[in-house]
Amino acid sequence: MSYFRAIDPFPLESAEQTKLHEFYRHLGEGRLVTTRCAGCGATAWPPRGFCPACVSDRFEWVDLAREGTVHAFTVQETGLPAGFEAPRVFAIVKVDGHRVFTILTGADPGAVRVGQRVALAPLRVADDPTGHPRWLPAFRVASP
Amino acid sequence: MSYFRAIDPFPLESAEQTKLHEFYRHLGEGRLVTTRCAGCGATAWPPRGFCPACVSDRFEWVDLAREGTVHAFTVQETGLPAGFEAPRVFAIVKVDGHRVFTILTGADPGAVRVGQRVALAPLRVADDPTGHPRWLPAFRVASP
Amino acid sequence: MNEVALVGAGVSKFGVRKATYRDLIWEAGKACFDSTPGVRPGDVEGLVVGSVMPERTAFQSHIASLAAEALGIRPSALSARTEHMCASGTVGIRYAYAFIAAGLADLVMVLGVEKLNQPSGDEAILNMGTGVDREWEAAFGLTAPPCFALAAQRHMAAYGTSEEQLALVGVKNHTHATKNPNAHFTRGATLDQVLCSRMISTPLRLYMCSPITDGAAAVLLASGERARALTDRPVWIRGTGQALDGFQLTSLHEDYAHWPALRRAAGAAYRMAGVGPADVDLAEVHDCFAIAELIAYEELGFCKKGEAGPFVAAGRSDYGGDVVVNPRGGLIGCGHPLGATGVAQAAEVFVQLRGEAGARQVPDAALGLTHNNSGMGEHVVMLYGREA
Amino acid sequence: MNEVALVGAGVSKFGVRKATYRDLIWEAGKACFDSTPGVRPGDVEGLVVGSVMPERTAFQSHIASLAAEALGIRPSALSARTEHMCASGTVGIRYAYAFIAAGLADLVMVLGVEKLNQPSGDEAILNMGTGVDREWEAAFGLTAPPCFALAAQRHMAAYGTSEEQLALVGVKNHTHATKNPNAHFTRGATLDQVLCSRMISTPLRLYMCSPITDGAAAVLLASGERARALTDRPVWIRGTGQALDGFQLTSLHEDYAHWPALRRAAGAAYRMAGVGPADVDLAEVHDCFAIAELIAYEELGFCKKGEAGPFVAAGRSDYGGDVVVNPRGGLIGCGHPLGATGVAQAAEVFVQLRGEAGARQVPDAALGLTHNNSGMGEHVVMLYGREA
Ligand SMILES: [Zn+2]
Ligand SMILES: [Zn+2]
Repeated sequence: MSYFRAIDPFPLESAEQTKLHEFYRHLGEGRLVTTRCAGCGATAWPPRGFCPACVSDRFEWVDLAREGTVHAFTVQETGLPAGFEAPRVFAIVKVDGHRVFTILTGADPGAVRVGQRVALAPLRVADDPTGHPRWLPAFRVASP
Repeated sequence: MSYFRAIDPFPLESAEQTKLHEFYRHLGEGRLVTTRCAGCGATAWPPRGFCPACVSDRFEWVDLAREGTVHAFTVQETGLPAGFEAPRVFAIVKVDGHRVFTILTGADPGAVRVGQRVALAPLRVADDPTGHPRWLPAFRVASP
Repeated sequence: MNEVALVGAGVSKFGVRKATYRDLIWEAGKACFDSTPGVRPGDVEGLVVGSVMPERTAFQSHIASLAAEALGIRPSALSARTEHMCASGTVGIRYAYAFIAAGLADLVMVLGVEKLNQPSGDEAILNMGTGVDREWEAAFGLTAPPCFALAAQRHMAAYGTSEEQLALVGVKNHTHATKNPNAHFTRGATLDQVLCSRMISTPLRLYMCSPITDGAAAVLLASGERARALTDRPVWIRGTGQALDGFQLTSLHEDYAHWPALRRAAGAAYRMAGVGPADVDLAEVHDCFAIAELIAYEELGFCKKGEAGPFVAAGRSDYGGDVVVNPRGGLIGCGHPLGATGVAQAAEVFVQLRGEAGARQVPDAALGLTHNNSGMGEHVVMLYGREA
Repeated sequence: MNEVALVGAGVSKFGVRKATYRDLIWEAGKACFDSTPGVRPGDVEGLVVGSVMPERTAFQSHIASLAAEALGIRPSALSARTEHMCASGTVGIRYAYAFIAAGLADLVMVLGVEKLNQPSGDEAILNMGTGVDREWEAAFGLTAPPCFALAAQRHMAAYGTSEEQLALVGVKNHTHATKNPNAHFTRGATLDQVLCSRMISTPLRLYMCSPITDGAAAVLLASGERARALTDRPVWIRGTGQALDGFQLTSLHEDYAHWPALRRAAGAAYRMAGVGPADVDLAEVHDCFAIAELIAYEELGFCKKGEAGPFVAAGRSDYGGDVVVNPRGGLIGCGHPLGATGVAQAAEVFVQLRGEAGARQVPDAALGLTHNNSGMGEHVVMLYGREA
């Protein structure tokens, strides 16, 4: 007896699987949203279902800008996990004052600079085991 | 990107993988062996590479009987892990004074009794990912 | 050694949850903070998380740090995840307890969390095999039910314990769970239902077994001085004991109905607290299977060896009896989200000893016990008291 | 609070091992018992095991009980597995320490073990992604190297730290490892080799990174009285501190070259021990990547912020300098079997403070420090002294 199972590196994004599913639905529509606490009004990144400041678990979704600037980055050339291609540009992007961890797609790795403008470019990854589409909040170098 | 890996429920049995590989080689040849401590002479089950009594890590392999008696058993009818078929007779078998955990193959689950005689029947399971054959120390009801 | 008390507690809904590990952490964490208005996440000096298999079910390790971030806790004294299979939560409580008792921290949260029903149902069962020895046991397809079935077989043979007596544990705990809105099962069960439920591993039937459950629970532990400042009803840790006979089935007592490690763990806890089994008002025991609750009665000293069957049949472990066992519904009724179980037991003792348990309140509960096993030869016991 | 000391220590060979988890446990356990002739397995009251991912690499949880069985230890006071990613071993030492300090046990073994190179090499790297947030980080393919690369980029930009200075950490630690027969790498490395090794994540090259290593380590902790009865050279735990800034990269200090949590953890440990950075003779710091060792010099107070590059270049962290950092070869030279690392660091401090470190002995070592991070915002520090 021997058999195989998926080792799935992506989040479970559907309403059957996570309280934050609206984030992913909006992302699939090209919008970057996050949570604003209904208790104290604090906006968080990444989205959260509990506010440490006021201990509320009620929130609403608000839009963030679809553009940001590179705060820090590195280019991984080797040693990536199986299934992820090199070179890969990992970056922290500032969006509306929040730091967003992401990858930069379509960039010349040698040309990326701190301070550079980048735009949201949602990345479709493998569907989940139930066939639900999945998206990650990737960015690309903004057109000049 | 999505891909698959084996979830392998069996031990790694080759010399590349375990200090106890001789146990499995002997088992594949129909012999049930275990370790005898070179320091104090204690015989262990299951085999061990370290003796708690005398803190030695030297040992030699000794043969155990190929027959034993049922000390305790249960029949699992549902809820087995994927890939393992029901009904499954799990048993503790007494062999040369040692208690050996095993399954009884080829038995009528309703006819198994405490005290019944059973015989070693090494079970070949899936090869390891390198193609090395693998065996488990299963038993079957002994012929009268 | 400093005094240590529970000052807050909360649990998530238990069940097959449409939720991530983080969602469950938020739910239990919020419930715990809601129970302790004097404590905000920024006040907590340490966080210990009991969890068994996020590596398998969510491809995620490092779950203590994930939980700290989720709850907005910035540990300044202590951060750890503990794992001891089904005892992981209580082993986490003991970490926080020792830190506070030694004077190394004053206010620590212990959270237990497990999301077992993921990624798929049959993988969930396969994953449970990680709790026994892969090489010598799990390779045969062994998980917990056949282990405890060996104990049940032996208890029936040696003491005449009946299938009906085993079933009465299921009936009691399913019935208790009807008064616990956070339980996995809330519809109760009759004796017929238990006896006619499908056979899992002879003689244990479905309703004599705990289900595969998702859930989380959290408690706040404080030093004596801090506890008194935060609440006028702290719940004090009075004693604790842990003991192991062995890991593999073939290393345990030859008679699988005897669990000497539980007797030793309980003895250590009773001695430390200066109490005995007759002083216990309620006990949250580890009924992963009905037979475990019966043997726990005996090894904890609630009845003599071999008399657990008649003990449950006479109602002596229910309301109005000698000791109320598993008022929240136990693992059979509430479910068993591994890492969360021990913490949820402590949370139950917390509300019971404060008189806040509502419809399932044990009258005038002053001393509560919790027990976990993580195999028939591995046990941990805690004693909590209304008085220090 | 009771005094606590190390009274024994042992490590397995580190490397890509043809061995199971159990084989590695036997090897480190035997080495530890061999160092302490007065203690046999039956004397040990508790066992804490630091381990991160046996669930993934060996489909095995419950590793503390497996280890107890393998070593013939029957815990009567304490049994637990701890996980805190790369800090798991030290978090285990702190569990045993708190138990003994609180008077709850007198003799406890802490063992760390990891078999990472299994079942396959590329799965091993994928598994390392369990250390970061699955949903917001690991889903992009993130593992540790790019995280620390962000810190290196920033340190170079802000302070003029050069690629050569980063490389010198690799040279030093690979060179130290040549005197440690248990190290993963024992052939040393020249500056050219490090600077010409392949790029992992800009600016970190292969020889500036710790490898994927299998191994185990064990130490024995005892109460003051027991320690003095067992040996005339106990190694005392003098201080400890742990602090977290956050888990996700986007929760840490905006300047990734600043690690305030390490400064807080070290400050707590120094205060508890009543010492300062100038008193430290040797430091086992968490050089998972060369930049981590440089920033550790600064946050531990060995040099001022921004001056770590010149500090290593001047040999001030080597034999003959201010403090010998990573005499056994560090994570870069010895390897980094996650759960084993913190315990192996303690084992190194043990032999150094007893003057038993042979060719790599730090002259007259009296005070030793260990440091682990499990992310740039999560740190734990221990201080050990020859005198109580
Ligand atoms: Zn709020
Ligand atoms: Zn021996």
